[in-house]
Amino acid sequence: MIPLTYWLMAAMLTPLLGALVISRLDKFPDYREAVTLVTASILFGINVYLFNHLDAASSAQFTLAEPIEGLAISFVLNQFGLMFALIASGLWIATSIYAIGYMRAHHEKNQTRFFTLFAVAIAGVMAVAFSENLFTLFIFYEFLTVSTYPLVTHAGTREAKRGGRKYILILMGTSILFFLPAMIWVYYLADTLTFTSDGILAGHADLKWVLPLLLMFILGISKAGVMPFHKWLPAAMVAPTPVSALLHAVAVVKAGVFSLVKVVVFIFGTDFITESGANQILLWFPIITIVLASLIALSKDNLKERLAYSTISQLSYIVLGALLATQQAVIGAGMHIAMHAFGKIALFFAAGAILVTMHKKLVSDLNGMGRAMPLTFTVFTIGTLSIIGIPLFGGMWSKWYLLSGALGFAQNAVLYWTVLGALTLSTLLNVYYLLSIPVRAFFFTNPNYTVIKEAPKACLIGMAIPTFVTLYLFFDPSIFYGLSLSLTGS
Amino acid sequence: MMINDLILRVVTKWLSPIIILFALYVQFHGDYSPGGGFQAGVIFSTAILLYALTYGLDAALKVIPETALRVAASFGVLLYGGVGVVSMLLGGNFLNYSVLADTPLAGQHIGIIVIELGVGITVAAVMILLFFTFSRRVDPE
Amino acid sequence: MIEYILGHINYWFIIAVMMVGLYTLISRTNLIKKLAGLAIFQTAVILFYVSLGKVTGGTVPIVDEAYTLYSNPLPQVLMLTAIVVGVATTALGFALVIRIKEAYNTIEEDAIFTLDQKDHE
Amino acid sequence: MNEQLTILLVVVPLMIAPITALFKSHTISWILTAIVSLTSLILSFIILFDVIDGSHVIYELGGWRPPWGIEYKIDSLNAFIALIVSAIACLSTIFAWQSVPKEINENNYGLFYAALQLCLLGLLGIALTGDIFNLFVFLEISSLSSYALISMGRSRKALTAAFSYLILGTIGATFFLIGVGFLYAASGSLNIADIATRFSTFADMQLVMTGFIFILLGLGLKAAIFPMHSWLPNAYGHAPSVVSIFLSATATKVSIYVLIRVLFDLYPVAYWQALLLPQILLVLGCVGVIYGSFRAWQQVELKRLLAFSSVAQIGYIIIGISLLNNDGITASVMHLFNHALIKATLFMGAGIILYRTNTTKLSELRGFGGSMPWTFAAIVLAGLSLIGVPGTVGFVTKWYLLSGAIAQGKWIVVVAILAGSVLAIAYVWKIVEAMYFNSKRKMVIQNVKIGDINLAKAPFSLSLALWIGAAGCLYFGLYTELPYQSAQSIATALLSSEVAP
Repeated sequence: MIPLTYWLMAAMLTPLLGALVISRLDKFPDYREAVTLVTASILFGINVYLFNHLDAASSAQFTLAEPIEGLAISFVLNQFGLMFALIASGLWIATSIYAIGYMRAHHEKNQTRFFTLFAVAIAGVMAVAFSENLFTLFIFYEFLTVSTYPLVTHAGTREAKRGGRKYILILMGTSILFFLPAMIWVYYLADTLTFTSDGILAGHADLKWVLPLLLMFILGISKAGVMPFHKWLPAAMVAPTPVSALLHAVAVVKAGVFSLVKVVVFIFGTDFITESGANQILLWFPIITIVLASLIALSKDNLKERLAYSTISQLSYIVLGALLATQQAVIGAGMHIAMHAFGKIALFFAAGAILVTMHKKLVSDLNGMGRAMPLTFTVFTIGTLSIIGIPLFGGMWSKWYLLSGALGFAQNAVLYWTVLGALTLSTLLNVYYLLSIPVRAFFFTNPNYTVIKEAPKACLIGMAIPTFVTLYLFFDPSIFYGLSLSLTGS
Repeated sequence: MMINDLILRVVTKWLSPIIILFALYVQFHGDYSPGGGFQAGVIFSTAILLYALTYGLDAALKVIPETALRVAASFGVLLYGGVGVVSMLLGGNFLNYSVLADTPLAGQHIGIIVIELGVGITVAAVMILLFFTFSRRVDPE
Repeated sequence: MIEYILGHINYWFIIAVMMVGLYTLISRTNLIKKLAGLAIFQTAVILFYVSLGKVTGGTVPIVDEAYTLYSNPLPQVLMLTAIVVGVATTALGFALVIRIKEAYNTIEEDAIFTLDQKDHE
Repeated sequence: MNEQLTILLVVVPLMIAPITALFKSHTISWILTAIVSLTSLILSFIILFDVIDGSHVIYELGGWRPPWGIEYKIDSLNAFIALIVSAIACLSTIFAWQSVPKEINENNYGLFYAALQLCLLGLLGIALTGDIFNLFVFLEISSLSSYALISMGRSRKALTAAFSYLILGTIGATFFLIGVGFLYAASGSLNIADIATRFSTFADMQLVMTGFIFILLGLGLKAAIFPMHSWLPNAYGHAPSVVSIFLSATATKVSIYVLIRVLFDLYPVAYWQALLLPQILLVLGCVGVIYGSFRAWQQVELKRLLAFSSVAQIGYIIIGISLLNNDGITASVMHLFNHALIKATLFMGAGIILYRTNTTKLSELRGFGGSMPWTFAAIVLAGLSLIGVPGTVGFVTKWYLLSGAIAQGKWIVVVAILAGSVLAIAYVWKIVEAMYFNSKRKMVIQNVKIGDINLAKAPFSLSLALWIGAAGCLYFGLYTELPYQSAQSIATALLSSEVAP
């Protein structure tokens, strides 16, 4: 019986080891991709093992280093983190399969570098997920930014570099300007940074400091894509589609909202925030982001950009849920991390499949394409429906909890109606800007697309996985519900 | 830059050995009376400088080749450090001359004379080297 | 007052020498003259130390039965080292000036400055 | 036995440097230098572990008892500084193997390495000696050899830079000497410990204060404390790569060490507190941080940019000293180490760029980062340390500095540190932007002989040294025991001397 701590270590070391092996296999693409798949599967297996042994969670903890007394880089097995780890590692498998098809069909260069860094980035995600304190989280938050940067600029073109510049400048700049000082401030107030279920600030900080502090966190954790620091995400769409799919629908952006939720729940504590009333002002950030991003998405003709803005809008649902600070809303926020991940990755996969088979990037070029690529567009439709929150798909549950959380929000009547209005409006806009795509593809006719010409097989397999999971989650969301429950302290 | 002045040439020939002798006097009486390696070295070097000024650089280089000067400059430092190291090897602290001979007094004598000799050699060599280097580098205008 | 000035006459001289050195160092643009100023400045310090060691009525610090009062020899010994440092500094300075002359063909500071500006463009 | 080891730190370079000067062959001179720096590193490690618990090693030179003889009194601060100096010397030596043949005239190899060893000798001597005049001599040994080393740079500007450094450095040293003279006139002693113990007997004399001011001015010049830093950017900007690496990481640090000694061990803290010196230093430090960072941001040439950033980093160290509490001094002492590591790494990066492209102008390096990804990555890593990103060494010092400032309620310092960090982001980003994001243009390559393959690849020894440095930035950012414990023990010792009568 291996102690759980070692499993926890393995969760972070496996992708790193995998990266090491992958980087040596430049000459053998088949083995390289096999190793990627095996690593992804092992990692997923480890996370499943951890999930099954969650009861003994308190004992699984280890410290990597302690540069300053009281500030350690340490990791702990926790439910919310495990949820994130499960999603990321599970989808890594799907993405790897998909990437094999995509990268080969697209004749990308430097594929070894791609697969290596991908594994490294996943290691960063694991570290973020299992962070024991805010300090550790911050370090690996930055690590994730840096390690995904070469993936964003993978193409190496001028355009890719320009996108990459924005990516790194916004992500690192805000985190150093706002996140870091806010963290130091918290440490100064509370003398600790360890994530604690009721928050660590209550009783240590004056209520008036909550607003500026929390504002700094919202601005500093720009990976969550809250406006005004959201521009990096559309900029990052220059990356190859598998990167956009896993990193910018799942790993990186979710690391952002994950961090924000952790800060809100485990550093501030929901009660403390409600007490301070700071959220009544800060809620405007996600509200505006939700509506504005939806509107911008509407205006984008480039498919990936439209998806990016849709992501920004959806991420703010999670931020909204956290800031509402009611039990149901926080659970909804946690679940939305999972639900949105599966839905959005399916959409990205489909977009990539269209790009790689038909070489089309614009929404307006998709008319009638459903005839040629029925499977791809089925996947797209299911992803869309899940994101909109229609029953029969997993996405419904997180919206359900978010809405009921919003209904339970009793602090401020104006805000109450605004939140409800924003949620409704954005759902309607969702329907419009996302659902219009499969509608165009299936119901418009275009003489170019009569013969079936599907994406590479590997891509299809990769796409199928999140689609089925989305369907499954409608009938059994208990896994993610259970893991999100930890956010409420029970 | 030969200077064909008879008086200068003759005086230089006479004066140089006397200067050198004086330098040696200052050098080896340094332990009892005013004097020592620094002064002696500079005085010694003036003899060569004087020679070079009257007879020219090439002639002076024949008397003391530059390589010899470089070796001498290094040797002086080594001699100095060597005494220190020897005193360490004999069980004293660095530069503790007392352990160099049977009685501390004799040891101090030996130590100071050898040290000053090292200093003198280095100073003389470096002074001459400086002069040679500069005068070779700059053409007389 | 007069007594005070006369009683410290050596220090007044030293200060004068020091200021001459510093002024030359700062006001001249010719590098050789700058070095000369530097050397004068250092010399002032050496004089300062040596006059520190003077004990009124004391004699040369060589042990002899005829005398009991000696000047303090330590500052002089220290200055021996300081002189060596000074000579080394001056020599190094001259070596640099020679190489500057070779590289810029001038040893006037402002001329060098203009040449450097030209390089920049 | 350990007592004898301490003197070996000085004796080994003293004996080997003159031998090195005689050789013309690069290989032999390099091996000799490597022996010297490695020996010093090992020795300083042994000594540091001996004294880290707060004990002393005392060595009387020539067997003369202090205060008549020269005494080496090693506590953890001495040993720590010696360790920094010799560690950086080792790194520079590794770097020198392939860099020196390219940058230095082949007739001067022996002399170059001899000067490097002498510089090391001087710096180690300063770090060890307990006699203030002896300290002056070592200061001048290291300074003189560094003037010579800097003048060996490739462009003719190196000569003028070395000259103005020589002038200012000598003025600084002479001021220091005058100050020591005044102090000697008052106390009749040159032994630091001896002066300190008898300080109260002559504390009222005007001489003591005059001497103090002269010493401070002299050290300020040598340590390039704002506003006496004007020699530094040119000197480090134009020196040969190895020299920039070695000096930027050690020379100013050692001068600051002397400053710490003077402030805490020679003069009682209460004495200069009454002179409002902490406040003055604090202001100078803060202004230095902001000014240095701002000027760094304005630079268009990599090495000068780094040199100006050194001015800013010295400001941080001064701030830490002026805070006069445990955290502040810990931060300062740690930053001596951390900044040495960071700056050495960055200058090594610049050295590699220079090696391959013959230029360090940012405008001429456009897009070059892509051609040397690993070198570039190491530069970025060290740049992040400069900013103070958690996980790197820079963060650790800034952390202690901040907590020291907050403990004293000096919010203006907090603001200055944060502003300095923001500016650091700006100038590090400027490097990244220029080297990586600006589109590649045709490289202007100067002075490259036909068939020169330097551009193709960074040589192994250079990359090795660079990555040792970069890994150090990361390692000591995570595992801080060695610098932290040393700094802690030093801070305790320094502050306890304040309490003692």
